Amino acid sequence: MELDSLYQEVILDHYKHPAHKGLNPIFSAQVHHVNTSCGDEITLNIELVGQRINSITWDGQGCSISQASVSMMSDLLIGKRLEEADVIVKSFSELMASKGTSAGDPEILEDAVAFAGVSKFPGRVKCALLGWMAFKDAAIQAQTNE
Amino acid sequence: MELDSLYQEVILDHYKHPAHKGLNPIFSAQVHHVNTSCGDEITLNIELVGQRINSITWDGQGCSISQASVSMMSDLLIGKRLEEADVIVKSFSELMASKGTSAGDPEILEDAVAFAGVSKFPGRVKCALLGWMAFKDAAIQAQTNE
Amino acid sequence: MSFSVPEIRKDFPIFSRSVSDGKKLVYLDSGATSQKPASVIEAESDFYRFHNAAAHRGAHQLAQEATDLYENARAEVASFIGAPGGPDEVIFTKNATESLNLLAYAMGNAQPGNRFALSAGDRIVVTEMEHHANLVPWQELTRRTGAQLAWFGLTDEGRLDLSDINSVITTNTKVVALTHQSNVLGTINPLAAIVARAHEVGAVVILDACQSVPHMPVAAADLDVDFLVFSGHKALGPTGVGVLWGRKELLEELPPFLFGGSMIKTVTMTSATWADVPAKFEAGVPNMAQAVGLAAALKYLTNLGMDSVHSHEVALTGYLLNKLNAIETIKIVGPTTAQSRGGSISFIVEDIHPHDLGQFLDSQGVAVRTGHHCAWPLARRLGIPASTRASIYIYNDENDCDVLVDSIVQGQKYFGRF
Amino acid sequence: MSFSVPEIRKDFPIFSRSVSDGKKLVYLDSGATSQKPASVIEAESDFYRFHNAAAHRGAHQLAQEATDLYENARAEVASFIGAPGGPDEVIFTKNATESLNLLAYAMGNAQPGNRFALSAGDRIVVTEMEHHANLVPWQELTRRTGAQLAWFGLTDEGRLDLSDINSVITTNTKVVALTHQSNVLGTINPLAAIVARAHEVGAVVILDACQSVPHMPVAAADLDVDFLVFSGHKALGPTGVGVLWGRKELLEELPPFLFGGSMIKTVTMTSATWADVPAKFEAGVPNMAQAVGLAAALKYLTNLGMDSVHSHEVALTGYLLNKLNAIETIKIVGPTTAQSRGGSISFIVEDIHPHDLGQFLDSQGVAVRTGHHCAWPLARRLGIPASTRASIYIYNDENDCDVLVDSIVQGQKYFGRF
Ligand SMILES: Cc1ncc(COP(=O)(O)O)c(C=O)c1O
Ligand SMILES: Cc1ncc(COP(=O)(O)O)c(C=O)c1O
Repeated sequence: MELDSLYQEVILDHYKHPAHKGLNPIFSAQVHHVNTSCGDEITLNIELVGQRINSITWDGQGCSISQASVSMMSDLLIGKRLEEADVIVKSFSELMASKGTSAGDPEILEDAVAFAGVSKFPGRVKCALLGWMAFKDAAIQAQTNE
Repeated sequence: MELDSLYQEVILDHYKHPAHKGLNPIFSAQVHHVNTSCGDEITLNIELVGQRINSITWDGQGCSISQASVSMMSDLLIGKRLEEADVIVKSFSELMASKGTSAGDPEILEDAVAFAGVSKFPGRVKCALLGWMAFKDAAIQAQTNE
Repeated sequence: MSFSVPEIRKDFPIFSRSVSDGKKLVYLDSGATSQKPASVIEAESDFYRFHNAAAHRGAHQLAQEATDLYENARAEVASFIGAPGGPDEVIFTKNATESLNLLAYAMGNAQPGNRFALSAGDRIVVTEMEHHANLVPWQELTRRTGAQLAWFGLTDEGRLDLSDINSVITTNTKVVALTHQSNVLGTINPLAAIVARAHEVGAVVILDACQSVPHMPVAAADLDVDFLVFSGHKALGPTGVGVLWGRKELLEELPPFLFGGSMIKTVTMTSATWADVPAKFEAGVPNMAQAVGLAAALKYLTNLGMDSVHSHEVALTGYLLNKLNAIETIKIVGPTTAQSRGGSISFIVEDIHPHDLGQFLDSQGVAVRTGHHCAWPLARRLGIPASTRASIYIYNDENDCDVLVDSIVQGQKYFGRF
Repeated sequence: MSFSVPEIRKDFPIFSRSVSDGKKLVYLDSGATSQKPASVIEAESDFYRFHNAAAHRGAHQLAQEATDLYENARAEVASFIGAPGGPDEVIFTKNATESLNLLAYAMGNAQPGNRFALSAGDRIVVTEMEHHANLVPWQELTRRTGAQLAWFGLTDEGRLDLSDINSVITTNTKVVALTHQSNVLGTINPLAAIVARAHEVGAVVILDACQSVPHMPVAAADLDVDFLVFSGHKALGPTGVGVLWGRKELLEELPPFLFGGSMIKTVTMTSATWADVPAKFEAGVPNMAQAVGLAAALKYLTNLGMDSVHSHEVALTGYLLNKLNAIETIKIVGPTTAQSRGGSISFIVEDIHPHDLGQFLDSQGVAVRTGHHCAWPLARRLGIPASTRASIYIYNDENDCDVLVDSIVQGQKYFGRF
């Protein structure tokens, strides 16, 4: 079923058992993002140590795609340097824009290539990107706050 | 030709030789009416002596229908009592609303039955009524001014 | 004319297509927008094909035909909603949102002395179940005028809480704007007490009839409201056309909103005066073909009979509510019986986010809406960030409801895999 | 593709009908509204028949199809007018009148600190040849804000008098709003000096392109204007759709106009925040089918080639001007040669009121417009209460011009009977 390419096991798994959910009171920047069309919301804290991402924590409510996406993203980005994170975010955004034509680069995106199927469902791309856009915003703010 | 029912000789005649055109400085009320769709304008003075219409004079610019109509109307109403004028105005308005189904009552409207054809041209009904509506308005104002 | 869904469906070209790889289309999103019968589509096309010209502007036959069609459409709307003052009380807008903004902006244009002029100390009353279109324009009007916004809260079953009606509609209230039927809860609001209190304090009542005019007999005069708005596209009509109805004497006092051609009486470089109602509120070349299409839609509904339309929907709503109520893991948002409620049925399915459920239903050919349904404050009040909404109309039947419920059950299995 | 009027006419269903008891339709009123090719009518119908749903709202396939069609239409408009910032710079409205009112009201909503905030001492500049739609909204904005309205006057041939440009566009000017091509005179206004001066003083330039976008290549970026508006119905498109184009960064700073669904980011009972451009300016369920129809219209024009469209019109304008100039009793209002002018040709015929002439022409199957053409101050400036306007488009040819001129001559005989 076409739907299975959207709802991969690893995605539903992250949805049921989200990683890094629950806000860490220590952060360099906090942002709140909303998916205006469905009302999904996320609050995301990022803590930088120099140029390195020491922690990402988040809270929010939303569909499996948005929740699993921010969960996997946190796994992926924590411990990375900002410039490395940039490359990963860019790669993920490109995958989302690919309209089902790309399988994603597992070297860069690791487990997050599971979202490749989302790009075939234009209505869900925003869900998958919600956490990532929040991260991008938070990273900029954290650097400005420095 | 259908058009001939609109442009009756008597109408074009009044258009070329309008009666009571040129404003009399003595008046009981003066009104200014505009046909917003085409920009035709009329200024109309009415002088009452008691309940009798002593004079109607007017000035303005407009198409043959609007000009001839106010010309004939003045001929028709001058010298009448207001209540007689009311009957005539009502009869003319009904004729204009008749969509070509009425020939008009020559007892009441005299020459103005020539406008019967106008009622087949909905776009021109406003032209024919311009002067009459101005008169109606002026009559009310003149009575209020008393 | 008897009410037969299979016959009705034949009139709607969209039901001859399938969705999601060959599945039958189960369209349960008429609360967002309705489907269109062929007669509406053709009325719009025929306007372009045979009569297209600028209404009220040209000096020629086509322009006259276009004018007649457009004005006949106005008359059709007036009779459909029982406008006591006839066609002149009907104004064509682009959608209900514009109709409501028209009212808010026009009131904002009122000068002191005009009954619509608002200032600090005045109050505008709405409800907590309003669609954003009947909330945000009023928020903005209070921002511009200093007036205050107040609202009726809700009971937990999603009915208006009218217990403190006199302290909500205070003597300084100028406007009471509320929805006739909630687009989320399906609740049909009782109007009599609100209208009586509003008129007692001299306020005008504005009815958002987007979800009622298409679904039940609505007579403006009987409801005793002052203004009423709805959208054509939710009533079988084309997109790009909405309606504002208002009492003639109020429309005459209300200042204009959009400025331009056809709404003026005279214009100089520095000043302008306004045409009579309804032209005063219709600036520019109008949405003629859409008004004509809307008239065809209302004719279609009139032929079915609005009483029959309503009975059909009440019956089907009851049927669907029963089926949903029977499943423990489904919680209905809003009244759980068909009593004083229409066919907008929102619900939550345990452990499945509405967006995921909507996606699954789509894979089964079932079209629903998910999210806050443009009534975010209502969602907050009910403590539900989002819900799934099935909304029914004349072309839906019990089979559609069955497919919906079966698909929900399948969805529970699908997402319960782990 | 070669430009062939007979071939083009085959694409327009309306030309298969006759008017005035069997006469060939000579449609010379495209300045008021254009006729529609079958491809446009079908694009709109097909939307309803096969893809109808609420764009950006539903969680299902039809909603996704509707969204794609609507957003593709936006992209088509962006490419047609050469929007430097792409589709996000294109906003769909109901007509050009709404686009202009949107700008005026949105500026009125600007708070101090916002570049669009106006106050006493600020100036808005228009011209004496504006359509009411690009004049009255600005009159009203000055009334609301205390800003001052100023304008460029005209030469006797109906060209802008730019001799005192620096004293008209003063350093406190915030807005310069003018027409690209006069809908009465046909004059195409030179923009470079005006745009340069406006930008020098920090004003934005708003171009009313209603009469240029349908008729000649217009590239927003090249003209260096800041906002541009036009109506779909004058460009072969459906009624009920207009366009506002604006530079992205300006649209981002401009406050919203209509409030409601789809234009918000968050809403509580007392406050709201706004979605990003372009959604910020599109409240409510949009005129989807009309936007899709407009895209089909612009595709039709693109296939013809806007250069060819323009050449055709320049040639035909020259032809008709020559014929009219040759008749002593006819006086052309506006430029008498095809130099820097489009195909809106207004004129006066000695001793025949335009309304009577229009009526006579109608009896011959010739459709023209008469009156002040929604530019009353212009009529006053020229000392002509009304004129007759023939306006040409892609489906007109020399034969149409011949029939017009012959019919005028016949009309002179008809009314000269006595
Ligand atoms: C130059 C010009 N501006 C504005 C308009 C207004 O366009 P619309 O009536 O489609 O809003 C028109 C046409 O009527 C026009 O010719
Ligand atoms: C209750 C209610 N009010 C207002 C609206 C706004 O209607 P539109 O988007 O057609 O302007 C809607 C529908 O979206 C609605 O359901």
